[in-house]
Amino acid sequence: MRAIGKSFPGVRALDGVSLTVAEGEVVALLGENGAGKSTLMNILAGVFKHYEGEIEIGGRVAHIHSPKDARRHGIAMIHQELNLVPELSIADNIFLGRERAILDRKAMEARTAELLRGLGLDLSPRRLIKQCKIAERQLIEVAKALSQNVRVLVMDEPTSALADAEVRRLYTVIRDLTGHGVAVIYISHRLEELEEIADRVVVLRDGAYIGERSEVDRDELIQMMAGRPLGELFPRADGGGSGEELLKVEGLSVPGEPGSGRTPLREISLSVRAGEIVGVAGLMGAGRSELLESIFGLHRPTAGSMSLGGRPYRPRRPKGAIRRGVALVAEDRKAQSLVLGNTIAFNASLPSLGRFLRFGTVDARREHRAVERQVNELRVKTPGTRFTVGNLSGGNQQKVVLAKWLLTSPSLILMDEPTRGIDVGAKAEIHALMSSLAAGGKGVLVASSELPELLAMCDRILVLCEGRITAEFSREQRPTQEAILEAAMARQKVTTL
Amino acid sequence: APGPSTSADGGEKKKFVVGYSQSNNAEPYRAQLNLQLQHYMKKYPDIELLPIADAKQSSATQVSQVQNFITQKVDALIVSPTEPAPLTAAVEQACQAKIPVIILDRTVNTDCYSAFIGGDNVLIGEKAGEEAVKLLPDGGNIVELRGIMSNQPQIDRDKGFREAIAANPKIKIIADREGKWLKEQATPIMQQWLAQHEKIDLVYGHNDPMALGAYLAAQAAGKAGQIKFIGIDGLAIPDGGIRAVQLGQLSATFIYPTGAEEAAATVNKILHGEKVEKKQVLGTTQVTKDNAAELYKKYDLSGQG
Amino acid sequence: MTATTEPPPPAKAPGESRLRRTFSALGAAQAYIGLVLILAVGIATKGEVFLNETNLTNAVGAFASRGILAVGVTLVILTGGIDLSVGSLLGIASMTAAMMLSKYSLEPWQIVPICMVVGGLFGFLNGAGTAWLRIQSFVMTLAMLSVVRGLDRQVSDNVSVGTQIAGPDGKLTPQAEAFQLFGTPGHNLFDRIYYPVLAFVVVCVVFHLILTKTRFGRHVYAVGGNPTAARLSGVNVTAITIAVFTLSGMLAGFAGPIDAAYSASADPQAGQSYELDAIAAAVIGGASLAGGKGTIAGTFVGALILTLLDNVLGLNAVSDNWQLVIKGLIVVVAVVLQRPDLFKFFRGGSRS
Amino acid sequence: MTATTEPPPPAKAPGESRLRRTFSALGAAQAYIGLVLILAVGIATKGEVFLNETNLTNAVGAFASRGILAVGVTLVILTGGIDLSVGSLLGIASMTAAMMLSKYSLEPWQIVPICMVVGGLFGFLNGAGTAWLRIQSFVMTLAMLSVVRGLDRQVSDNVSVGTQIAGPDGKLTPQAEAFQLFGTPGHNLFDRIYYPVLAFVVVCVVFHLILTKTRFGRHVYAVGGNPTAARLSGVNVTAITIAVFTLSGMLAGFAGPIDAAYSASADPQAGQSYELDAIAAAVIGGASLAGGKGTIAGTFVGALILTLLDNVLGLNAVSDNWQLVIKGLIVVVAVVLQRPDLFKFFRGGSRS
Ligand SMILES: Nc1ncnc2c1ncn2[C@@H]1O[C@H](COP(=O)(O)OP(=O)(O)OP(=O)(O)O)[C@@H](O)[C@H]1O
Ligand SMILES: Nc1ncnc2c1ncn2[C@@H]1O[C@H](COP(=O)(O)OP(=O)(O)OP(=O)(O)O)[C@@H](O)[C@H]1O
Ligand SMILES: [Mg+2]
Ligand SMILES: [Mg+2]
Repeated sequence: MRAIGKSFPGVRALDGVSLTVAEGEVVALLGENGAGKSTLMNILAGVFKHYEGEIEIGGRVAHIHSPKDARRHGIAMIHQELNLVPELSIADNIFLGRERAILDRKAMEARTAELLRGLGLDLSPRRLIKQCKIAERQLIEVAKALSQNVRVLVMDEPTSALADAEVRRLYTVIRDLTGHGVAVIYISHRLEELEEIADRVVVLRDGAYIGERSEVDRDELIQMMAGRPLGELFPRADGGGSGEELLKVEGLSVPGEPGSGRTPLREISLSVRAGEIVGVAGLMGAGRSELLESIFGLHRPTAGSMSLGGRPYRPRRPKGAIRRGVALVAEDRKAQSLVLGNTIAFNASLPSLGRFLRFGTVDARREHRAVERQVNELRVKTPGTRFTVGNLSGGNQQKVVLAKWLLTSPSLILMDEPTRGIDVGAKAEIHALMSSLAAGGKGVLVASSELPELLAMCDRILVLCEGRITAEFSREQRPTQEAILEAAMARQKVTTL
Repeated sequence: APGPSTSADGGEKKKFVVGYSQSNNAEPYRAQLNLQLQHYMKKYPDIELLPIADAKQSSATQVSQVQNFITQKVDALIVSPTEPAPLTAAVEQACQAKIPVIILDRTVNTDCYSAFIGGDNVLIGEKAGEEAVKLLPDGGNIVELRGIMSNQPQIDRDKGFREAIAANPKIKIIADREGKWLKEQATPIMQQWLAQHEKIDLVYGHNDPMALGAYLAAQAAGKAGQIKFIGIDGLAIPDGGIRAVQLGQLSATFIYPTGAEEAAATVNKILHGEKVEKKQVLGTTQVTKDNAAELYKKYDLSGQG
Repeated sequence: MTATTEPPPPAKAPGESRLRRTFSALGAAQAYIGLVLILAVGIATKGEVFLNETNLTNAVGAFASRGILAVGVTLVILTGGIDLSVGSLLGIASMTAAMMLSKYSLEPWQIVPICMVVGGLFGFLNGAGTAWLRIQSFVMTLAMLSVVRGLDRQVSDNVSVGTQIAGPDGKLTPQAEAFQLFGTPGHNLFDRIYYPVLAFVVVCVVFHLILTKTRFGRHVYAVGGNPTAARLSGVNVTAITIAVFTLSGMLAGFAGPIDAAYSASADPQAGQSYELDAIAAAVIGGASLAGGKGTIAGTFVGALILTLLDNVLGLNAVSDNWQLVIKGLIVVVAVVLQRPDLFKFFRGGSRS
Repeated sequence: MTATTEPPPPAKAPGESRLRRTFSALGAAQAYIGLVLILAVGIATKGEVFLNETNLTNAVGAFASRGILAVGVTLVILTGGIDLSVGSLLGIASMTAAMMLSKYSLEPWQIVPICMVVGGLFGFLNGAGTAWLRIQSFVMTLAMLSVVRGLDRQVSDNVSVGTQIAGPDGKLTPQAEAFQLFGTPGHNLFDRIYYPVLAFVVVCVVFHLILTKTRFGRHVYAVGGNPTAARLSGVNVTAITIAVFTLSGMLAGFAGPIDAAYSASADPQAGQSYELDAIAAAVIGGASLAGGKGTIAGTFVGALILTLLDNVLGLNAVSDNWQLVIKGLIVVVAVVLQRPDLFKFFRGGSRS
């Protein structure tokens, strides 16, 4: 790709970026949120019709202006935002756009089963996408890309929803592909992943090419990305969290939902103290999201009780939870958190509108000022608070979600994968934010698939497996990743409690 | 009513402008009325009939059409109201604006108009009832296909018919339903009646299309021969009631006079300051096999511009 | 590194807001293009005859009840639903009004709340079916359209009920006299203001304020934009859904007496197919049937476009068959011209 | 640790697929509940009179043209659009058929393709407006409804055109004779098969196969389910959109001659408000107006529910007003009963 440029109304997303990838090479693309990584790759994959610059493949100029063009040139892309059709089956999705005129179901399903098996997914090809979990969907996207005859494979944060085991399997697949001469462009905010998989790292900032390195030196890369040196990644000071008990959950059981793949919770007991950060670890489908959602009043428990700040707490819906000062940064920002077609201000103030009411009407000036302050504090990269959220880069969208919940001044904040898709710099900021929240006497309950993050941030870590708490580690115990993983895979085995 | 208004430009050769608001152009009967009115108006070279305004069955639309004509200061106004009450105020507005109004076909609830011309639906219903009594000397079972229930013609055609068949207590109406004036509605209803009732002797349709829709159903069931069909409208179009009588599909139909000829004449008189009869109720003609061909020729306007 | 001459992306707040204000004013101006075109054609072809108070009042007055329905329908559309029953609800409210007047000689100011309760009740059922039974609103309100029409026809015995009730002295009763002020042509408030027009404008203003200035309004947009996110943000999606349908029903109830007065009678068929006009007004005004997008100002403009289009075509004595054709074509043209991204489209086009 | 008697959650693939199959079969059975109920009521109240070939043929035959429209509308709904113009398109096709027959004495097999081309042309315009001009399909097809109705009325001069054309010998011309086979009651193919019913069933089967077995079908679902994903997967969203509207128009064209033959005439009003019946059939059959969800089998069942409901109420001599009420209520009940998550709901309820 040579001198690629692209502008959106009000935003210069890319400016004269060039990129070269060789056969069998894995190039990682690194940059802050909104640096233009997805835009660059989208151009390569034919998402945008119009752009500046030129693309060359195998030494010849390739005119790529539609996804079809891209496919003809053997380019496949796994998009950052998952792009599957919920009402169609896995097999239908994998072959979408490449079917024979008359479907050959048998062949499609057989091939799908094979691909899924290669990725360690034990799913029926006929299963509908809407019945699959996010992580499964992400792997299905991978399978979809693999099912084509690719020369260049672009992966835009393919692991953001994946746990360790699946990530490993993905690496195996990637190595297999490069072994066959496929070029891979890999976007991720997890630096440790790049160390492992990338031959070369290219850094973008503010839509411009900054430089590249073949040896991964974290600090240097971060410096290149952010344009400034960044301190400790996980800036949580030891200790903290000896305040009063904020949230107490006792014997909580929540039924699953047949067909939707929701994990049932069984007899969960836990507590979060003021000023404490508690982590929830577990494998995919362990019930972490389910747990946070239940505390937020999203599911109806069949047994158990909760108390908040010493008083009984039985939220029947999120509204009740919010009123009691609970916030949930949900797992899927697109589906669960944002009205994508509306503005940043609209989204950020939605749960806290009550604060801005004057004579029954919303005081728009006060609202915008508050939102602006919060958005600036979180360094959301945007032309203004009236910008449409859907047009922000993924990481900035996540920050808007955080801003939205911080505006409610919660006493207990539940975070489900809060740093998914967030660049290193912003991640550090979010971590700092969590620390300061805790320092301010709030309780934080965070579920994450990134164990290092949990280990660095949390005062205590709970491990979930199949809807049960199978272990609890305090910071003093200095748990290792291995210990947590073991508990996470404990199944029905006995563990400490 | 005011005399010819030569005031505006003062010229002798003034052309009078006449507006006509029709309740629904797309009913065959009304299409025929429009055609006839345009035809007869041509006989008066000093009168220009504006394009006919179609209210498409909506009173609100029609009220605003009348108001439009008032705004345009037409010299005379003809209105075929969709419903009596809604148009009343609009007609009064016209009246206050000193525009002579001719009410055609359906009434309004005010006296502030220059002339009413229309058929008498009760009378037509009665005639249809008398014909039914004649066709069923030994009594029998009648089914009745009604127009839209709230339409005045429906109410009148039903009333007159029931009064007339009371003459023979052995004649019973065993079923009646709303066919909404539409052929397509009538056919399945008749099919259901044929399935339910052993013996149907006569079908009374409030208009010809419904009677013919029922005929199609009966013919399909092989019962067309045993059942008599009476309709109303008697339009002289290939697809109309007169032809159907000629073909023996209907036993009889009754011409619902359009009043177009009378309306044209009345407008002309009013505009030239002549006196007109305020209420002109038109009679009906029964169409039978004997007079069908003749009537068709008389009313057929096809081939005339 | 490439040097760019682009303006710095993270714009400062004040500059940004000025930019935005211009932008939105531009977008707003654009939303009136269709309307302006029709006005221009009206003035060009008919001049004074078109552009005078009486004509415009008549034109808007004839559409006012449908305009009020359109406001209610806009609320529902904003939440991502649709309300097909408003025509029937207007019908039964109009019948209620006429009966209250003729049977019980109620005063007009008593009739309006009763009609609104009747409409609101059926609207509530629409909302309950949609929110609680989770029936698609299209089906729920289509069924309601049928049910309410049946009830309307049944209570009226299929006979239209007049509102110009004469007392024993042969003159209109005081109530009937007063009732005419609701919109019988030629009857104005203070001999000046035609109530249907006033009512329509007031309804638009009130709901414009509700949607833009209140928490309820925000929640309506949130529910339509992303119901899951709305729920997780503490919005009571069920309550909002039920509320918008109830409001839509109440507005239909409010429009009922206007319709009855306008026709000086309540026809059992009154309001039939008004829902299409109401929805058309909302959608021409920019509301998206997918929910979350639309404004009352837009709906107001959409309603004016429809009514003035009728008026201009009627004044120009266009034959009715051609009116149907032209109306369809103009609606398409108006919608295309008013697309907020039209200019963007051109700009984008010229850039690439 | 708690010992539980729960079944092991992570079901193995074969077991899971068996479970799923049972589930889907159950869901399928459930989709017929409304229909079965109506059949049961029909048999209980009218026995033989209801349940005999003639009555059922008559009932389905009367609805067949709307049923065919419903199939086209289903295609459009699946892509997330809506087609309000099908009633008008049927009208103009029916008029075209009658005119081809009466003016040019064309053979029936020549008439059908001509009507389909006419319908398909207008349908194409619907698609072009939706896909290229990006007008919301609701507006685009509402405008088309108006335009085509105007044209229909204009070409017919507002007069209905009969199809039982007599030759000089006073008997029907051979073409008119043959034309009756399209659905004039009492005229059957091979003295046995009523063409409208056959046509409806064949259309359903063909489009069921197209939707389930072909690439085009998958793409239709994809466009409705997630247009972005579809586009990124290389689906030509524009082409699919235009195609479904064109097909919907062609099906309306195909239904035109049936409608004309059924009434033995083409009425300029023919097909008015058929679009609501067609959409209702699709939605009762489980199609989601949000797109991506629905089946032809569902639409078929929806159409049968509507037609048999009419039939049962008619045979039981329910008054017209109450028919409207009952029809609305039953549609709601049928939709609720057929909701695939109804049982889940109960099971969920009994569990908790
Ligand atoms: N459709 C769009 N309209 C307007 N601006 C857009 C659009 N898509 C992207 N942008 C802008 O382009 C810039 C680059 O976005 P891009 O998605 O490429 O970032 P990214 O590097 O992938 O970030 P992340 O790591 O958060 O995914 C951002 O400022 C974003 O707001
Ligand atoms: N009703 C539902 N329908 C579909 N998916 C759901 C539903 N409820 C929850 N989910 C999703 O199912 C997935 C499984 O949730 P669960 O809480 O069991 O897993 P988890 O431990 O959070 O795993 P993950 O790592 O995938 O987040 C989550 O992505 C959750 O958002
Ligand atoms: Mg990105
Ligand atoms: Mg989760």
